[in-house]
Amino acid sequence: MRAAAERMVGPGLEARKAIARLVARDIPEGWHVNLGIGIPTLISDLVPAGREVLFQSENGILGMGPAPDDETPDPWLVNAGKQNVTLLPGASLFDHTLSFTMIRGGHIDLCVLGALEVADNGDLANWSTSAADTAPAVGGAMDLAVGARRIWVAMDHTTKQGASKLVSACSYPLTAAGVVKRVYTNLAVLDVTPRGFEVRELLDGVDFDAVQARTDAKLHRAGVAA
Amino acid sequence: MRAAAERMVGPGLEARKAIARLVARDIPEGWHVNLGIGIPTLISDLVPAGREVLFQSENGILGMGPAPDDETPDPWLVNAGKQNVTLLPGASLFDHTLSFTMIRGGHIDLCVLGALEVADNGDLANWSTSAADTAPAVGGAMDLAVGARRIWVAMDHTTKQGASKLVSACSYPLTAAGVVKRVYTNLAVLDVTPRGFEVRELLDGVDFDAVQARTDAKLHRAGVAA
Amino acid sequence: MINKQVARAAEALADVRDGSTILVGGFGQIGHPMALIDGLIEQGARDLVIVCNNAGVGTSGLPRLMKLGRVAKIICSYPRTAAVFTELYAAGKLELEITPQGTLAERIRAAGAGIGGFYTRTSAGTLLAAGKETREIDGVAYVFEKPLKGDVAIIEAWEGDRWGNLTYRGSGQNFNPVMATAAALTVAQVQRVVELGAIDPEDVVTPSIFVDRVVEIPYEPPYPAISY
Amino acid sequence: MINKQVARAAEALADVRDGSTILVGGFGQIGHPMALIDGLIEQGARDLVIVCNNAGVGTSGLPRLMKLGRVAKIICSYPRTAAVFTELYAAGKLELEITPQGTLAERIRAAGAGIGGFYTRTSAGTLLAAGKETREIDGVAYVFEKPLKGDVAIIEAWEGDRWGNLTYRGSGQNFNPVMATAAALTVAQVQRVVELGAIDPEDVVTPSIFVDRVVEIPYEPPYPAISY
Repeated sequence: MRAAAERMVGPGLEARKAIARLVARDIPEGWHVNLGIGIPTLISDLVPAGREVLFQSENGILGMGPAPDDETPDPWLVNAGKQNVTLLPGASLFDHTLSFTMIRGGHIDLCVLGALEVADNGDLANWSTSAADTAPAVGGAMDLAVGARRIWVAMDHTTKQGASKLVSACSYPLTAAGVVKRVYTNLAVLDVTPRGFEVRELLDGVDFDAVQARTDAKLHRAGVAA
Repeated sequence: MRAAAERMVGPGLEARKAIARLVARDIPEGWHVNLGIGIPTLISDLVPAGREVLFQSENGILGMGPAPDDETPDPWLVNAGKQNVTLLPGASLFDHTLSFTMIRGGHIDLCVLGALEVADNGDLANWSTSAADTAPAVGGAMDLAVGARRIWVAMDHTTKQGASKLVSACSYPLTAAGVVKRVYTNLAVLDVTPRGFEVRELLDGVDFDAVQARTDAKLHRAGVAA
Repeated sequence: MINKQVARAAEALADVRDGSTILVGGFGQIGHPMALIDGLIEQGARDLVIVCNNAGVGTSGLPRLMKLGRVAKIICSYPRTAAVFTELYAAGKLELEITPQGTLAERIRAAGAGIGGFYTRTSAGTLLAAGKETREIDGVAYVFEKPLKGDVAIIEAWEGDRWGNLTYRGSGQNFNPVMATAAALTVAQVQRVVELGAIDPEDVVTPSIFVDRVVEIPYEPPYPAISY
Repeated sequence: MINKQVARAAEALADVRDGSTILVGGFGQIGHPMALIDGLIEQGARDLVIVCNNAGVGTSGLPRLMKLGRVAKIICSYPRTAAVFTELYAAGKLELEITPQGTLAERIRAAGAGIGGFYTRTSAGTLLAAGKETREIDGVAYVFEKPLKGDVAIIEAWEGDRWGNLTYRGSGQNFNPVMATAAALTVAQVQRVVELGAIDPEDVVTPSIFVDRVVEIPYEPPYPAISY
């Protein structure tokens, strides 16, 4: 039960990898996927071997491979987090206008983002903690949030202070309204449905009531009418 | 005086080349130039040797060279008139969106077009002979007319029936309003100025009154107040 | 394993429905997907809306599709290239929407890039702006243009791989890369299919994400260049 | 003979005026024209409006330009990369315009491509749409965005020739090709100048028409990649 206990207090790297692994498990072959920073970054290395998934980076790469494991990475090749990356055979390189044609034009099958808050109507807040942010920074989050065909969020279920990040209404400024389709946390996998959050899957050692107890929004059991 | 007489009745190939040669003479080194069909097509081969001018074709070529003179032209390389062309060292190939970024974005220094009519306020009519055209076709004329930094027209001074193509108001549907800066004909070179057509240059054996007699619009002498 | 290669043109177009809007690449004969048009003819869909810079040349390809009565409407900049177009249009049997060439490319780009519409100076104050919203921006008249999206794009490229990466040759890009971005289904006719990784990532012009099916159609240097 | 090569960065930027809007290429350190920023520092222009995805890293380049009090405003998507930016912004000494990354690229493209403005769904219903015109198109909310034009663009490329044709390496394209199209004066810093014709016409990414000056700045594999 140590793993389950750890999930209750907030995940370390292994628990974060466990979240990422669940997302990776659910990505079908052939999807084009953009990964945000944080837990989503871990996903690309966890896709089951032999399954072809194309990772896109908004700075102009399609078909990223694993991080370079030698001493001489190509310094001209970085991902959106400015980390050195490699290319798979079949990769392509392009500029920002074509990259955001992919993103805003609905060509990316899936974008997995971190979040500050997700509301049960799919609202996403992940770019600013205050309307009077001392130095706001949005990057490509708003373009991805409205442009990708599906937005999944991968995040800790609660803040370090224990507050629920799955809420009935976002308190932070929105990134986009009504866009999140699914949330992966250290406790559960939840779909955003017309009636709100529906628990799709519970992690080992976690039960529905334990998740509800740590969640601000009302949860629904999948397949059970409200 | 045979040449002058020929100019009065409408130019053959040699007279058309003479018009094109005058335009070519006036294009400075380093300009990026798009040429319409008709007389303008003749210009590229008449640029004085050693002067670097970059000819653009809206189907995705910058830096076109002369027509291929051997028996095996590259069949995948054609200009906007669908004629086989060659590339100069330094040429580039691209798609229609980048080509019209050049054109509409004000990057083309000069576009030389043929015309049905040019009005003395710079209005250009060169795409349709009637509002009820049986099968209208516009191509890239409207994009070029508003996008190039300068529009010059190279055309016969009159129709085959002897009607003036330099008019006080266009009777044909406009391609664009107020865009023509200069007109080269078989009789004269005329600037479009705030007061109307100003004769910049008379061709050999042609005098001002002879040009005015064949012109619907009122002409002005350069440097002489109206 | 992802493999977008399909053996035959008609097979690659099997699910095209009546009434579809088809983006057709090419400028004149160059980069024009003749084999895929033949596939469309074989496949049988009717009431098509064809988006192509020209209306084809001679009697095969688009002119044949039109002659067979399969085209309800054509959206292009310069249709005056095929006699059959002129006949059908004059007889009122073919609807025509004339769009300036740059506006045609930009409307297709907008559809592919998630742009809801844009303002261009092109056609302002002309017959082609009739009925369109206009706006003065910094003292200049602009026309509002809407995205033009395809149900299907058929394009021609030079090399392709099993993921759908594409390169082009000579002036063969023209409308092909932008059309690839703007349809629910994009099918590419290529001269040859190469191994994944054989195309340098920096040489890819159309990244694989935009391409759904690839058909290998090798052919000799194509058509004699025709001047019109 | 056309020759756009200039010997020194500061010389290539000699005519930059106070108050200019400067488009600065790069995404993080990659494709970021450090030598041209140094040239701008040397050259002396003040009250600059800097358009760049990030605000630079560390203390050289853009952070140094900011520290010297030469930047009046920065337009970017993610400025939180340089401590000096955060300090100056908090002290009210630097104006900031935050733009979503895709909208930033598209606004620059619009300026380069003669588009008067466009509608995007990005930022609809958020703080970043405050004060902007919105429009519902097919039932979806869009935000109107205007072109963003530079007086000067400074970009980094891989190879260049005397006409100004450019290639890029790795993820070094990013904002550089689009910025090249959108300024009255475009200056490119390249690793090496090659003979005219040495770049295959199909490999040119930025055609020469968009480039006014080329400065050769060879350097070793650049900066250690920094993750933030």
